[in-house]
Order: sequence, then structure tokens, then C-alpha cells
Amino acid sequence: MADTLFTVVLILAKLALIFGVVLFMAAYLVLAERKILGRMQLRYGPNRVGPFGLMQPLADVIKLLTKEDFLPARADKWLFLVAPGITAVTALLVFAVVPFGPTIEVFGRTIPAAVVDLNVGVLYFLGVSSMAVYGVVLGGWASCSKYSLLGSVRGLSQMVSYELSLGLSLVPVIMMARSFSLHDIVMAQASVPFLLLNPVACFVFLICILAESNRIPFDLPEAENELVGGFHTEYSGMRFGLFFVGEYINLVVLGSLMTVFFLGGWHGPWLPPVVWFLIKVLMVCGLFIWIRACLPRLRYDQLMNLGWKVLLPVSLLNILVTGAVLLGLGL
Amino acid sequence: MSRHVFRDIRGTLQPFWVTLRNLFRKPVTVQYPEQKQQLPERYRARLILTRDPDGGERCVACHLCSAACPVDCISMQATEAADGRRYAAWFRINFTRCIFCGLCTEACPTKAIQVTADFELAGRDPLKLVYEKVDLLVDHCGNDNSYNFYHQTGIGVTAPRGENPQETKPMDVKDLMP
Amino acid sequence: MVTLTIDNQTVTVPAGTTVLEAAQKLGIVVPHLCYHKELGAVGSCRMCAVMIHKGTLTGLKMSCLIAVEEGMVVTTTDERSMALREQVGEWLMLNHPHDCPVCDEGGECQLQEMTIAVGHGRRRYTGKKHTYPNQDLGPFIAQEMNRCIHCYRCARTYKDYCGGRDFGVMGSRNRVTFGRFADGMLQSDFSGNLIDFCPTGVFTDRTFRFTSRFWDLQEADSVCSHCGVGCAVIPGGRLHQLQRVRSGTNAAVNGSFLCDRGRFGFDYGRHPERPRRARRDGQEVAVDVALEALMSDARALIDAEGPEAVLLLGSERASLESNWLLQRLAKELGCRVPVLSPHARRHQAAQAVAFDLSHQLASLADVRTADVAVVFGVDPLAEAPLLALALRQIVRQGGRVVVCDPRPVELPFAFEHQPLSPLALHELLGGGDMDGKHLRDLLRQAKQPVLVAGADLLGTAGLRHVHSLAQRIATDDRACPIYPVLAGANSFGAALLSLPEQDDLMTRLEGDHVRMMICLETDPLVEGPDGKPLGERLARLEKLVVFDYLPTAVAARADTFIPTCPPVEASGTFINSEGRLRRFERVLAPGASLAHKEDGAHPPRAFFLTQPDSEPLPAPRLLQRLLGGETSLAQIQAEMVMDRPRLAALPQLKAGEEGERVAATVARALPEEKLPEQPAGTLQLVVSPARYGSDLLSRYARQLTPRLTTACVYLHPEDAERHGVQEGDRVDLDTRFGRFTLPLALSETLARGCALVENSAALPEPIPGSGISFCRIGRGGANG
Amino acid sequence: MSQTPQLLFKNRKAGETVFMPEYRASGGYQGLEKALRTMTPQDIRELVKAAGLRGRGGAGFPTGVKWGFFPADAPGVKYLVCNCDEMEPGTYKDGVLLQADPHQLVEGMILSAFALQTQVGYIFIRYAYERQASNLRKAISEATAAGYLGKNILGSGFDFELHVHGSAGRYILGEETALLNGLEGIRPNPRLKPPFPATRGLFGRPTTVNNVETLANIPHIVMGGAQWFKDLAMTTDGSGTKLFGLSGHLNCTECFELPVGIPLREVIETYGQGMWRNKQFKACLPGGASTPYLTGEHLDVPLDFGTLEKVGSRFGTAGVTAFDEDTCMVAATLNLIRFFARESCGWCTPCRDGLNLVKWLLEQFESGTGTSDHLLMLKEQLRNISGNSFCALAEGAMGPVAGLLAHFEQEIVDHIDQGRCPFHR
Repeated sequence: MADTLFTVVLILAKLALIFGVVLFMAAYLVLAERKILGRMQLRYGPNRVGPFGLMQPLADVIKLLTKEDFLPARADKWLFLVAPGITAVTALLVFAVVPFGPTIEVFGRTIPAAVVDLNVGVLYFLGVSSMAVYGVVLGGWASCSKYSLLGSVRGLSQMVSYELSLGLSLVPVIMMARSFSLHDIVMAQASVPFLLLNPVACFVFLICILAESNRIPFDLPEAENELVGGFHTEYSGMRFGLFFVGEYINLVVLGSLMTVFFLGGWHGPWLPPVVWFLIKVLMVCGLFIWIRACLPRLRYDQLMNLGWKVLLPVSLLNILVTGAVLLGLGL
Repeated sequence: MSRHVFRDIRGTLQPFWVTLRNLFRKPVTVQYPEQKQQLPERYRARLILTRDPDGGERCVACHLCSAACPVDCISMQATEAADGRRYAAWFRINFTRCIFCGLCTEACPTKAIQVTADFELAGRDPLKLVYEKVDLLVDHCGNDNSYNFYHQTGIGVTAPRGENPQETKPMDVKDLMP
Repeated sequence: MVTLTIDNQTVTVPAGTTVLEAAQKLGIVVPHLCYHKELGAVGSCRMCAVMIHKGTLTGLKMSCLIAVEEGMVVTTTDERSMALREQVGEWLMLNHPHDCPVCDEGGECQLQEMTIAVGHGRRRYTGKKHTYPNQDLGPFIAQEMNRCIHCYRCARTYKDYCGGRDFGVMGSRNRVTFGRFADGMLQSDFSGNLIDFCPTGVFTDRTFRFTSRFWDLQEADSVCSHCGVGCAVIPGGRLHQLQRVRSGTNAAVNGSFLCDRGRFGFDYGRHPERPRRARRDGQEVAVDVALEALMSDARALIDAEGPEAVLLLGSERASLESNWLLQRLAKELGCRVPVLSPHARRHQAAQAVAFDLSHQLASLADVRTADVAVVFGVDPLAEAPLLALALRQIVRQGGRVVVCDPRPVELPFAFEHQPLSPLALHELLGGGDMDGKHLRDLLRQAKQPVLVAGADLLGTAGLRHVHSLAQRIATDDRACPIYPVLAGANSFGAALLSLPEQDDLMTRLEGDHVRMMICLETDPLVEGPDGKPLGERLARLEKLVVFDYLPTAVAARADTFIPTCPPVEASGTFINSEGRLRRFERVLAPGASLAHKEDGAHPPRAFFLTQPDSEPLPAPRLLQRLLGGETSLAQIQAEMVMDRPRLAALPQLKAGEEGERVAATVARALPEEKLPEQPAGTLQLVVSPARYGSDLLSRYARQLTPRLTTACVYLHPEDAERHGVQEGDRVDLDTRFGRFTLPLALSETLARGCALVENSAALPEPIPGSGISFCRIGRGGANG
Repeated sequence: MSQTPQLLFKNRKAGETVFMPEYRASGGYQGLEKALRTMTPQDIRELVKAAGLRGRGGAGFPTGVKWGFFPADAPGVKYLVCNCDEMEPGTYKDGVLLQADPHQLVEGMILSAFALQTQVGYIFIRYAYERQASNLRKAISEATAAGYLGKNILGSGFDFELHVHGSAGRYILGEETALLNGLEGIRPNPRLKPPFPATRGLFGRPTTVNNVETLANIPHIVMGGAQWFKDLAMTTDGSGTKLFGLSGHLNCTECFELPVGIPLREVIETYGQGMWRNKQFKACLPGGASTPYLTGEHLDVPLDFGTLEKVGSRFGTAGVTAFDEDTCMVAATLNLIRFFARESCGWCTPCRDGLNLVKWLLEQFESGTGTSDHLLMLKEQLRNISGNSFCALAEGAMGPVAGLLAHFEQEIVDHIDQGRCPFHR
């Protein structure tokens, strides 16, 4: 009984911690992105609210919360209301399996530094992250606006296209780690991160998560200058905020996964593992922001060509090569 | 495959370098309310109605500015003074609509409507941005100190008919001499 | 038909067409100034030069002067012709002042357009410009001679086409001026055409001076409602105010001309006392409240007293749709069919035209091309001014015009006047041979004769006679059409809609059956022939409901008043005298003007969703509300076509087009009209409309005030001598509608045995076209 | 000098006017009598055509051809109008002729009227020719008294009445259709052609308009015959004699009757007695103010319609105005253009405004403010006015300008370069 209670408390505590950290990170990623983009464009970025604009996220939240919650005429009311939630929640859910540190022993118990350590963590990640597309699709469709619909159709096909390569790019990782558990995958990289062992898979994975997160250069579902914001055209106030937050949570989550799958997780010298983990995640997020400052948006046909004609064959080939090498090495 | 593989790769990577370099440069942004910029001479902002060198209103209410205005923010009513001068009975510019494109000043044949550099027009009451003639009319010639439209028109307003420069005296139509 | 090639395009046009017109047909604009399609070509501006490559005359020629030839090859963009055109542009602009910003023509100036079209943009002449003195041409037309480019169009319009005598060309070389010999109001009744025909800003509309720019005006194709001619007009307004009227173009009716009454008499709709609010028992109420109350009153009365209790009265100035909906309303209420005109005799005459004569009516275009016209009982300038202009064209082409009318008719051309008293006119038409043979011979020899019949003076009987005369004159190879002159803008339409069971107003009002009367845009006290008895009868009614847009006498007496819109504020259909269906489109939204009230006053700064006083609704809309349910005008028209097959053209009708003639179906027998016997010692009384200020609309058009004439009684000198009165005396006139005193004027050209008064406000009861009545005359006792 | 046969001037005596007795004594009215007795109208028309008489009023249209267009057999009233509105600067031959011998015109008009079967004739005479008008009135009354005018002339059954009508005094009235308008009493703007006066002229009736000298030649043709008349000229395609009115910088400025085709040199040196004050000949107007200049190189050109057209000028009215070497041709042209611009009727744009622009341009040159742009403009004016005006006035006005640009462009350039008139001292 007490055992169960302890487990529940532990899980709740971890949840609260992760929830807090992830949301905090998401909020400040927004600010960081705006500041970094600004500096890269020789601007200051937000610098009015608080010192160096540090209170900007708070101001944004207050603003979003106090804005009118607008429901378009002829919109599908329930789906319209639910869709932003789907995006945010699925992003958060993925984080359940992400290990952010080595297992620790507390009161004689081995506690994984993740909400749960599923032995099929990779599959869970793939499955849940696929759900995220529902937020985009349902939100766009329910708005009853041609821009939203176009955005959601784009989002749907984009995500479906890249989901495949995403999954296939992880196969070599699983082959090398011989486990579906994320914890095991991290452990397998104790000496050398998979980035160095299998850079091709890492590259494919990076491109795919860029596409998954709908960020530049793959932000076709939003495409402000073509589709007026795409699937979230009709959203305002906190519902828009949820989409927005969901996108940045996703950024953190995908950064974490990148860290877990290819950057060796929490492994690193001198510093505590959690700090290493955080540093790596922030580096990935920083890369994303940097890319946003540099690359233009792809054209739709280029996007599809890249997904189906380049990434898919490359990841398939990579599996073959990885398998052959593993076989050759007799591992 | 493209024949310019290396150029393309370079083109893809170069922005990363540019942005990275920019990250450590000083931003060019002017922090507006605290710092003010020196505006260029031809800056286009709030419109005024000027007077001719003789002190008369230049505006003849010809409606050309309102016709040129792409946002229809100018309206007026012409009327006639006792000396035959055409002028605006009322003249209204709705600065909530104005986009400061300056097309009205291009269209103005009398150089009456001119732009100034006063751009700080924001306010909370839109009606306060609807300027009437009394708000627009200034006491100077603006950027042209010599032009007086009525000296060029051939109709007798500022001078009797035919006594403006470049005009002959009105002819006597009943004169039998050729 | 001739086929020629212009700029590599072939076009087939009738022989006699000029190259300029053929090019216009292809959509090629050859710049021109002195040419106008109504005035023809004179070749004075030399701008329309084109290069003729193949034809009798080749080389650089003026396209307005060269008639097309088979196989001709023309280019309009040849280098030589372009150079000449640009040069002509420069010549014309040598002395033209740079005052477009203060010129009312700016924006609709042909000179501006053509100067740009020919490519003249840079001034090379730096010498001095000519100036001219201006003339004061009266309250309607402003002159600014400096702008003149000497195209001679004004003189050709005013003198040649319209027959004005007080305007012309003076001086020579580049000092040619156009104007009157001395300052003063232009005397012609067509002076306003100078505004339309001057290609630049020499002659501008003084009533419109500095009011609006052309491009700011809301304009729509409309129909003039001052008389039965139904000229095409294009009213224009801004800030909810009608500001001017210019002539539209209708080749079958007015060409491109308009009379001054139609052009300057438009301000009845902005009369300061125009009622704009619904009223019930002296209290302002909402329109819907008033409508509901009037409906329940009517239903209650009909339930209690039977169908005779409510009388609906239509109008000759209300649109076809309004009158028809009034009939629907009668059906809905269960009362008797409406009376569609307050003037029974006039209405009967209009019915005779609409049903008996409609298959052989002439249009004004037919009148213009005729070679002999005989006019019976019409004073064209007063009753149908554009008819006078059409008749002038007959004379200009060498034809003849004979006018048989008791009045001292004046026309802007040479014509033969036979002054016949109304009874003598009937006798002549009825077969008496007084000068009749001469007329008959004249008509028989004519190649294209036309008869003009004034319905007011002739009545049904006279029209009948004119009809039979026309049948006798007509031969197999040429018809003899009749141009009828009806009074109201929609007299023909009201007659066409009338039903056989309709009675005249006074018959219906006999006895005390009628307890409630609803008048639709009419003032029976002024427009009907029975002012005084009608007034007494109206006083005995329980309810008097008036729909109108004018502050009329009957509106002042109404228990319930509901404001409606004048034609410029509504869309609808009129049928003009010649039976032509004409659509007019709404120009402005109803409502009080937003324009400044006095000098320097601003229009309101605050914003309203609805403008104050914007309540007036068009009459058809109000009637539809009474019937329950508003539909579109098109829907009403579709229903009308189902009901009246003669109006089949209605749904396809477009404003600004020529309009469709309504074809006759079955001629219907008209009652004989008995001519009254003349009592001994009396004179025949002729009540004639004045040129200005007689019809209801021009009574409320204050802009026409400068043209009003003083009211007087006219007698032939012989009659005056017999009655012992002298010119200038104040004389008493005893008529069946009362005695009144007016100064006496003598006229040699008046028919003997007649006393003529012009219908004006000076009469105790203004009675238009009272038919044949008699009066006694005596020296005025009051002040000698 | 004296061997030229004198037709029109045979009765001319200085300061005197010849009337009926002398005129008849010198063979007057014999042609009329011969024609009315022995010839048909058709014969006369063919005779004139064969004689090759060309209009003496300036345009030089063959009179016989013009008469050929006239519907002489049409019923109704027809008019014969004599154009004596001689207002062209440098032309005064008609005045001299009528001053000397008015009966010639009267006889010529009766003959022409008979040939054209017109019943009414008008002599439209310049306002300033008061003496000539009274001479004509006297001649007409004499001819009427003698039975040459009025009903049933000389028993031939032909009726003709002749009126003298004074002009209102503007140059444009010399244009035949403007003249008809002036005669009708309306504003003398030229009329649109077609219809030509031969079909619709005065008061809408067929009308023919001829110059004084043309009409005065008719009796001589009738008397002398076509071949004799043709042989009078010094060129093969010319015919008859011509009244040359000399003016300008010559020692003798009088009117002479000389054969058509006489070389310019002979006119200047023999009849004009050389240049005034022994200056050099520079240029001349060969036929009145509306003809392009001839220069020294043209001195041997025979003066006839065809030959002058070949050298780019016109014979016009043969009012030869000579200029010496000290003349500023720009100023001379400006003077002429001032006249034409002032005399424009104001009907068509090229004449009304174009001539004024030409005047202004020449003033710019003359005052020294002209530029080469102005010269270009002047050339444009020449190109655009010539041939594009409503009547011949503006085209004639551009004659001297055309001559100026053809022969004296360098003089304009000098004006521009020096910034003043080089001849101005």
C-alpha cells in the first residue's frame, strides 16, 4: 500500500517537476527565440517588460488570457475548442518517457529519472507524437475557414510524410542499442554518442523533427504570408496561446529526444547528468532557432520531394548499412 | 541534380555565418520614445494647408487631392468669395485613414496641401484625428515662397483680368479694328 | 452599306457615314473637338486628321469631313496625323488659361481629354496669353471666355440647333468671342444645352458653380419628370443632395438636348419644406406605425361600410409600379379599383392615346425627320419644350410647320400660325373647311407628314378627329404618325393601367359613400379640374391619407401623411407620351443633405448609423409594406407583366436605353365627348400652362424663379375693344371656378374670341388644361 | 517695251476713266454683240476653254474647266459673282483696271453670264475702292441705258441684272465661299466644300465666282479667238496677257500689262527700271503676299503658272514685290504674317492660332530672343499649317514662310547666333 502510495507520489512529483520545467522552458524559449532572432537581424528584440524583457512571457500570458475568446460563425464548436489542447497535451505526453538522468536510488528504490521507463519507449514516442497532427488537422478543419483548412491539409500530409522517415531513422538507433527503452538507448551511448556512430540517421532525424515541429523551413501549415497563419488563423486568446505553447513544448520535447537518441543523453564529464541533459537540449533548441533565422520556407513540392524521394531512401539505406555493419562486426 | 551543387551548399550554409556574425553586432534599432531620429527633409507625415505669398489661402478646393487620395481621407466643399476666388468652405482630412503617401501633394496644382515631418499623431479618440480646415491651415507658404496660383490662371482674382504677368489686357470684343 | 478598313480592321457602315463615325464604331477614338454627333461636322478644329491611303482623296484628311467609300483604307495612328494632332493641341492651348483647378468643367472636359489624347504636354509658347472680358449670362449659365478654344459648338447649338436669337459669334481671328450682344439672361428655353455642348469650361452651370467635381457625383440614368416627353437625363448629386441635371442621350426622344425647365428645375426634391416625416393627426410618428394605422382604419371602414368607403387615388407623376401596386392594394383591401388620375378629362385623353392611337404614334425622332408637321392645340415651348426643338429641325431641313392653336404661340423658328379658338379648332378637325383644304393639301404632298395633337386642349373628341385625319392622309407607302402631347411624366402609363370600371374622381366622391381617401403622390386640389368642390368634399371625409414628397396643399390637409421619394431617390418606370417604356434608376439615397448649410459650416463630425431624416421610402416600397412583404422591383415588374401583357418589355428594360414602345392590343371604344354650347356674350377661356412654374414640380423648383413671368389675361385687340378694356387695365374674369382679377395684355396672334390665362399661382385655383370653358370679362373694379 | 499688245489697258490714260462713248469707240461691246447674235453659250464656254484662260485671282484654276462644272442648263436662278475684293498686299491690278476702264468688266460679266446662263450678277468690291465702285455703277447704268443689261439684251431673249456690292473690308472676304456668305449678309466664314458653289452657292443656288481680270479678258477672247489669245503668251502652255503690279524696292512701281511668261529679269530691269538706289536684287514675291519668294537665281524664270510652280513658288496675282539686299527677310516675312494673322477669320485652328504662333516665332527671331528650338518649331508650323487649314488663307500665309525657310534659313540662323537682327542698324 505504502509502496503504491509512494510510487504515485513519486510520479506526481516527477510530473509536477517536468511540467513546471518544460512549461518554463517553453515560455522562455519564446523569449529567447525573439531575442536571438532580433539580435541576428540587428534588432534588440523584446526589451520593455522587466529587465532585458525578461517578464515578456508573463506579459504575453496575461495578454493572451485577457483577450476575447473568439469562435467563428459556423465553426465546429467542440472540435474547435478541443484542438489546441490536443497539440499541447500530446507534446507533454511524449515527455513521459524521456529520461533526463541516470536512475537514482532513493530509500533503496531504483527510480528512473523519467516519469516512466517504458521498455517500448520509442514506440510510445512514435505513437503519441503522431497524435499531435490531430491538433493541427482538427483545429484547421473546425475553423471553417479556407486558410485554416489549407493549412491543416498541408500539415497533415507533411506530418504523414515525415513520420515515416522519422520512424525509420530511429531503427538504426534501436539496432545499435538493442532496446526500445529510451533509458537503455542512453545507456548504450555511455562512451560514444550515436551522433558520431551514425551521423546519417542523426541528420535524417533532425530534419524530420524540424518538419514535425512545423518550424521554418517546414512551416507550411502556418505560412503567415500565404495562409494568414494557416490552421490557427481563426484562433485568438489563450486558445491560440495553447497552440503556441504546444509548439514550444514540442521543441523542448524533440530537443530532449534528439539528446536521448543521438547526443548521449545525460552523459558527460564533470557536470551533473541533469545539467548535461539540459545543456544538450538547449543546444538543439538553439540550433532550431538559428535555422529559423537563416533558411527560407520550402515550397510545397520541394517539401514532399525531400520527404519521399530523399529522406525515405536515405533512411532505408541507412538501416541496411547499419545492419550490415552490425552484422559484420558480429555484434 | 543541380549543376551548382557546391554553390547551393555554400548558399545554404552562408546564412548561418551571416546570422551568427550579426548576433554579436550592435543592433541598429533606435529606441524611439527615448531617442529621436533626425528625419529626412522630405519626410511625409501630417498634412497642412499653406498660404500664398500674399497671405491668401492657397487651396481652391479643386478636389484633386481627394481624387488622388487612395484611402479617401480628404473631403471638402468649394465655395466662391466675393472677388471670385474659389476656396474651401470646409476642408477635412481624416488622419485615422491617412496613409501619408503624399499623393495629394503631388496632385495639388496650387501647392496648398503640403506634408510636414510631424508624424506623432497617435491618440485614443479617433475624432480628434479628424482635422478641419482651421486645424490644417497654417500661416506660412510651406516649401514654396513664390508660387501664387491665381497669378497664372488668367481669371481676375488677385489682379484684374489680364493684368497678371504673361497676359494681355482683355480685348474689346466690339472693337471693329482688326 | 460600305465596307472600309481602318487601322487594319474592317468595318461596314451605312453610306454617308464619316470616317470619324466609322472609326468610333470600331472603338477607335480619333481626337476631335468641333464635331458632335448631334451637331455634325464643320471641320474647324482640324484635330481629327487621319491618313487616307486608298480612296478618292488620299493623304492627310479630316476624318469628320470625309465620307466613307467602299474599299477605303485609313490609318488613324499615322505619324503625320499624330504630329498634326499634337500641333493642333498646342495651338489650342496657346491661350488657354491654366485654371483647370478652379474650372467646373475639370474632370469632364473634352479639351482635357483631347489634349492628353493628342499628346500635347509641354508648353513651348512663352508669349503672353489673351484674355477676354466675360459676360453675365444670367442665373443659369456662367461664362469664362478665356477658356474658349473657338470650336463654334456653342453658336451651332444655341443658334443653329435650338434657334436662339440672342447669342452669336463676334470678332475675328484669335479674338473671336461667343456671347450676347449685351449682358443679360439668355432668352432661349434651351440655353442650358450650352453647358453640355461646350467642350471646355466656357459655359458652365451657374446653379452648380463650385459645388462638386464630376468624379465625386453620384449619377444614374434617369428620366425627366417635368412633362410627358420623358427626356433622358443624368442627375448627379453628392452628400445626399441633388446638385445638377445634365442631359442624357436617347436618340428616339431628346437626342442629347434638354430644356431649361428640365435642367434647372430639379430642386423640388430639396425644397426646404419637403415633408420627410410621417405624420398622423398632427403628430410625427414612425412610418410603420402610420402604415399600420392606415391599414386598420381602411379595413375597419370597409368592413363596416362596404367597398365604396375607401377611395384610392393614383397619379400621373407616380411610377408605373406605384400605380399598379395601388391597384393591388385595392384588391387586398376589397375596395373598388383606384382612380389613377385626379383629372378625368386629361385621363380620358391619355386613354385614347394609350388604347386607340398607340399603334400609330410618332416618336420625337420621327418628328425631327419629318418634312411637314401640323400641330393642333399645343404650345410646344410650354407643354413639351423638346417638341419645339424637334419641330425646328423640320424647318432647318426645309420642311414646314403649321400650328393651329388659340394661343399666341412663339417658337424658335419660322412657322405658320393659325390662331383658332378651341371650338373653331374642333370644328376644323371635325370636317369644317376653314383653311382645312390648305392643310390637307400640304399634308398630302408631304413625303413624311406628322401630326402633333395636344391632349389637354383637344380632349378625346379632338384626338378622335386627329386620328381620322391621319388615316385619311396616310397612304400605302407612307404613314402619317401622330405625336401626342400629354401632361404628366407617366400620363400614358396611368392610362394604360386604368381599368374599365374606374370612374372619375368626382363621380366616385358623389354622395357620402366615400369615407376615406388615399392620395398617392398627387395633389388633386391643383392637378384636378375641380379644386373648390373637391376641397369641400375632402373636408367631409373622415380620413385623408397622402403619400407625397412635395409640401402640397392636400398634404397639408392630410390626417395621415407618409413621405415618399422623388424619382431621383427611387427606381421605377414611366411611359412617356409616345408610349415608350422608360426606366429610371435611383441616383441618391433618400435623406437630408449632408452638405454644409451656410458658408463655412461643416457637415456633422459625429457618426450615425442612420442619417437623421433618412426615413422617406419610395412609394412602391411603402405600398408593398401595406400589402405585407417587400420584394424587389424586379419581382413587382414580373408580376406586372403577368397582369398586363402589354408591358412585356418591362423586365428587360434598362435605364439609359432608348426604351421600348408598348404595343397596342385591342382598341377600346371611347365615350363620345360632347362639346358645350358657348353662352352668348362670353369668351372662350383658354388656360394654358406657362413655360415655367405651372406644373406641380416646377412650382416647387425655386431655381426657376428668374424665368417666371407675371400672370396676366391675354385678349386679342379686337376683343379688348369690344369689351372696352385696354392694355394694362386690371380686368375681372368670371369663370366657372371663380372670379379673379389680373392685368390685361393684348396679343395680335391670339385667336379671336378667346381669353388666355396662364396657369399659375396667381389663379385662385390653378386649373391645368380645363378643356373648353367660358368666361366673362369686365373692367376690374378694385383698383382700376 | 511697247510691243506688248495692250488688251485690258488699251484705253488706259493716266488719271482718267474711260466710259461708254470712248469704250465703244475703241471696239467695246462688239464682242458682246457678236456673241449674242452669232454664238451659243456652249460656244463661248468652249472658246474660253480652248483659249486656256487661267483665273487671274491668284489660284490660277483654268476658267474654262471651272465653267465646265457649272450647271448652265439647270433651271432656276443662278448667279455670277465677280470677286473684286482685292485685299492682298502687293496686288492692286483690279483697282487700276477698274479705274481705267470699268466697262470691260461689265461687258465681260454680261458675256460670262450669257455663257453660263446666269440671270443675276454681283460685283463684290473692296470697301476702299470707292472710285472704282462709282465708276462701275456709272458703267452699269450706261450699259443698262444702252440695252446691254436688263431684260432681253439686244433682243436675244437673255436677261441679266448686275449689282455692285461693297465688301465689309476683311481679307477673308476674298475667299470665294466667305465672299458668298458675306454677300448673303451672314458671318463671312469660308464654307465647307463640297458642295462647291457651282452646285450650291449664293443663297443655295449654283454660282460661279471669277476675278475681275478674268472676266475682263472674256470680251477679248470672244473677239480675238482662242488661238490669238494663246499666242499672246511667251510660254507654250500659257495664254494671254497679265496685269503686273510692281511694288517694292524698284525705281518704277506701276501696273503694266505684260505677256504671260515674261522672264522675271525683264520685269524688274525693263519695267521696274532696276532696283531702287542701285542696290542688289535680293528676292521678290512673284504674285502677291501669299506666294513664296523668288531669289536672284530665279531671275530668268518665265513668269507663268506652270513654270513658277516648278521652282516652288506661285504666279498668284502677279503683284511683283521686290526686295533689295538690305532687306531683312525675317522682318519682311513677319510683316506679311502679321497681316495674315490679323486677317484670319478665326474659323479653323491652324489659321487662327497657328499663324499667331508663327508670328510669335518670327518676332522671337527678329527681337534676338529666338533659339534653334524656335527654328524647329517654325519648320513644324510650316509642315502642319500648309494643306491642313480650312481654306486657302493660312496656306497662302505660309507661302512667304516656306520661301523664307527654303532660301533664307541662314538668315534666321544669323539672327539666332547674333542674338539680334543683322540688318538692324
